[in-house]
Amino acid sequence: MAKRLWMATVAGAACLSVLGWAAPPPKPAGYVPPRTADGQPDIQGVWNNATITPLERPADLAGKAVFTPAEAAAYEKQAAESNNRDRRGKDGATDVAGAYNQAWFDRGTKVVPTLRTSLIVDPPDGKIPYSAGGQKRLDAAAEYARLHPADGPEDLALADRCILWYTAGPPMLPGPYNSNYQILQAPGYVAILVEMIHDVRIIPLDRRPHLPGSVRQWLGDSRGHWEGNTLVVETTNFTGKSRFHGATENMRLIERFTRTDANTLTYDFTVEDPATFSKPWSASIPMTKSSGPIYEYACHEGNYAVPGILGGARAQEAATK
Amino acid sequence: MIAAASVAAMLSVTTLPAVAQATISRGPRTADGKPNLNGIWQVLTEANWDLQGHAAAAGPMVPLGAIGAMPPGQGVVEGEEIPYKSEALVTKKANFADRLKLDPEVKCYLPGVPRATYMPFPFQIVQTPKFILISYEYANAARTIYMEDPGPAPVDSWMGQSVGHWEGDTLVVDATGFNDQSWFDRAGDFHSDALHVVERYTLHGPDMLMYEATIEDKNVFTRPWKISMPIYRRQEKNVQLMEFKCVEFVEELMYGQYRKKPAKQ
Amino acid sequence: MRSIKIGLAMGAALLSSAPLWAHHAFTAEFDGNKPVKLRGTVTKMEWINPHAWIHIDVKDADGKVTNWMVECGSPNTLLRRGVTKNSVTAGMEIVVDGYQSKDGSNHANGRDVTFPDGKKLFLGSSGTGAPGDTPEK
Amino acid sequence: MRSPGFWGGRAPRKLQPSEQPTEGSDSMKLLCALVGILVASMCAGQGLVAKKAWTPPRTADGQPDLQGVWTNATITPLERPADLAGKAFFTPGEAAAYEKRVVENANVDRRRSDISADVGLAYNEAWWDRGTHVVKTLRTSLIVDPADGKLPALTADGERRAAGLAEQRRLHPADGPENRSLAERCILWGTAGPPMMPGPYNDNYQIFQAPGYVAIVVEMIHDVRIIPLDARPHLPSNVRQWLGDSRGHWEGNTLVVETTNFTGKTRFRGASENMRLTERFTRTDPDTILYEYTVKDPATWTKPWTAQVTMAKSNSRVYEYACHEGNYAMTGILTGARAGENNSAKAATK
Repeated sequence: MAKRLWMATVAGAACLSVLGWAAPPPKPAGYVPPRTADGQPDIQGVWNNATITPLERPADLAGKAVFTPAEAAAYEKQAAESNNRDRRGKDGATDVAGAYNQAWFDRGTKVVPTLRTSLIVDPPDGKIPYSAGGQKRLDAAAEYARLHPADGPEDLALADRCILWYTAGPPMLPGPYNSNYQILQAPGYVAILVEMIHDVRIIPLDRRPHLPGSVRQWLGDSRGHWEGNTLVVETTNFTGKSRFHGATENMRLIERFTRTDANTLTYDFTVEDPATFSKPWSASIPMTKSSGPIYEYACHEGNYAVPGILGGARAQEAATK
Repeated sequence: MIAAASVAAMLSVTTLPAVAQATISRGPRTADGKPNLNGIWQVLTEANWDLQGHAAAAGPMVPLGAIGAMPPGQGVVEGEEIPYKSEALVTKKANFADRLKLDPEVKCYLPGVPRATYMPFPFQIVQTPKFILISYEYANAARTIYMEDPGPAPVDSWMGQSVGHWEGDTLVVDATGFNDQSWFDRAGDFHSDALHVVERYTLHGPDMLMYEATIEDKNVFTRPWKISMPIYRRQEKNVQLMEFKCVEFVEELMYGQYRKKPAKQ
Repeated sequence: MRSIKIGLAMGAALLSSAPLWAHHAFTAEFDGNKPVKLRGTVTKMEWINPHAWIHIDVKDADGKVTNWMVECGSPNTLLRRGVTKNSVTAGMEIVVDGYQSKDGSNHANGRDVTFPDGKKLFLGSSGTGAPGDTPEK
Repeated sequence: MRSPGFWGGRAPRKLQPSEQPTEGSDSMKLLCALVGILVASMCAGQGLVAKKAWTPPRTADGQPDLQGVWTNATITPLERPADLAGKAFFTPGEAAAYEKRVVENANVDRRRSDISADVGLAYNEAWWDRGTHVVKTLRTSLIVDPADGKLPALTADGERRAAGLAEQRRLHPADGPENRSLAERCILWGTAGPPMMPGPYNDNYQIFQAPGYVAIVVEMIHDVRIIPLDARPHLPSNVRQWLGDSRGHWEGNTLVVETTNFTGKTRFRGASENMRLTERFTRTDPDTILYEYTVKDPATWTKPWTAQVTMAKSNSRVYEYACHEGNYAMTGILTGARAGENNSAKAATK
């Protein structure tokens, strides 16, 4: 019996490494999460993933994977200063990009508790491993955006269009404000309410098959299961329009949610898309328990910005003629 | 051994669709002992937009905005893909591209079979031993299911000719005699006048009918294919079919150009 | 004597009180000033309601072929008399005596449709020989 | 249906005494009293004195069984012709003579010298099915009340509306589809009504009964009337339907159906949307349903009126009458009207 268990573990580990789940398993600090009535590890509550740690490691930190506590504090101080929008820009363009007072922002003030210098933990350089093809598409998209910044609404960012925020992802990345999530669990389901654009991810746990391949959704199609105290969610069926760091519609995402202490939900994800990335890559973001509540973020209904941006572009074109 | 058998039984039960597991009640019976299908029924599915699984999409009419958009559906086709012959698939795609002009539903034409079943409108079954009437709210379409075969249909028609029989507790309807004018959905799925549909209606408890239709048309498909979906009983107090005589609503569309004073575009 | 009088009176009444219209006013669609006599070959028969339409190819003196559509009545009436979709087939030669449409298109009503030998394409009249004319036993 | 002229029929040949409706007895007695002993003896001779009623079979749930395919085709007109004033019933001999003459006159295979009339006759006789018989009761009109067999006088409002509609038709015969009749538009036929009136062909109905419901499939435009029998209230009065909203109940062997909630566009003989219709279906023998209806619309008529049609059992089927799908005629009528206007305009500029 013990031998078989050992073999299963080895097989599982092999399987994980094949799948590229190279994220270090969360420290089993002896914390045992409570259980829901139907026996799921309880990850319910309102969580916030705001952090100043960037997804990719900044160039000037190349080779440095982890801050010392002092370095982290210095970094946090510097970030707080440079991010402070109450400090006016040096020229008009910079100043207008600052948008509005600091009070409106909520990016967090801390780096992640692991003191890592990037959210990406694999590859070790903390960078997204673009393939040549992926980089080419990314460059082409950038060039297109330069030539057609606001020809029509489709040229604007998904967030500008009120279609999808990075906080919803998936994967769910921290944003400049409202990086809040509420998780609810019911028998057979885990639901994640994303504050931004009131997106809800309802993840069935019954191992049903994915939607037909012809069906493509902005948030993809998620299926979950529990591995010990970790909720593992696999998402496919993305659209080709989702644009997550240049990924194609065939991107496959594995997310792992583990409650590592009463106030921390460790969120790890691995992205696979051979058409875009030379190898799978992984990131780890701690989510912190928050008192909530989640407020309504109706977006499209009051989106005066789209006519403003398009009208502005038309006015600019008329002026340059 | 016994344990193994019961485990196997458990496994097979858990692999059945949830609806099949719900067949505890055989449902009500008519005086002649048949499952009683009388009542007002309606599907809750997006099959009318596209039988196959589909993501939500914008509609063909910009002014309609979200009202005209296509709601997403997981698909009701067994095996997901409708097995078109290659040239027929071209027609289906052309149908979809030009659906505003070509979809018979746009013009309030009779829905045909099986589309009548999953239009987003209720229908009423009036069941008698020799004849079963299905009255559809959409376009006041109607079909009589003959429980005794009246012989081949003399001419082709939109709703075809339906002959029924009971296989155990399932009403099996063999439908032929169709013209080639109706579609299966708004996605341009179509058929020829060789269409042959076999429908199966099975009560699962008093308030749900399981519906299956096997579709065969040698001119269009490489093999027969099947759709299935539950149909639910409408249970509002005093529920009744109301009129959806839509001809009046399409007169401007179809004849407006011939008016003495055409409306301004 | 009395009944004869009544009969005569009734006939007059019928003529005066019974405008003979079908599903729609054919006078609104077809032009009494444009009588046509077409001899042609059936290319298609549309057994549709509210009116069946016979499509025929008509060859003129120069050999030019024109396709005409000929409007008839409700097929259902004929179905009750045993007619089926096989009763009219492509290639049949028929003669149509009718009126052209007011809009000048090649549509005519089949006021009288016969075979070239003068026999009517469809036989039958109200209440004679129809299966439904006798009560169900 | 703008054609009140087609009263086709296939009435069985002989009327049995027991076929007479009990409902009709009072008015018949009154009529007999009014027209004197000669007519009264004629009535008696035709068995208008009710004898022991035939008992219809029952459905499994105990309803009198009206099921089957029925036709109401008849040549008897709604209103009594002027030259039959005072004569409510034919003798069997008179009926036969009348039927012969009407069938001969109606035969459209006989070409007419009046070109307009000839065009109007549309197509060969084979396509028609107006029936060849008068109603089984041998009445000279379908209207039984008022006793003169005529529609009662219109109210002032009814007259005003009728004149307005006539004027509208004269000025705008085919400006657009809504100027044409409901039958031409494939919206509603007189055979569906309600009340269900015979037309020039396909006057066929199939009645289905299930616990709590009577359903009537009308061949013309596949209309289905599903009549609940559970005494539920009518639809809210702001909901108006072409076929109205029907509720039924049994009074003995008679199905009584009350219909309200008509649209103001239904135009049944000029009635308003407040028309209230009571229909009575009584199976008087295996092959006959006596169908009687009473129309109440104080806005249109000075008093209610009642008509009777006998429906005969048929061994035919109800076939699909898809109408709108192949309605090339609507285009033809409108383009014909436009062509006529263009010609007139050209003539005027010459």
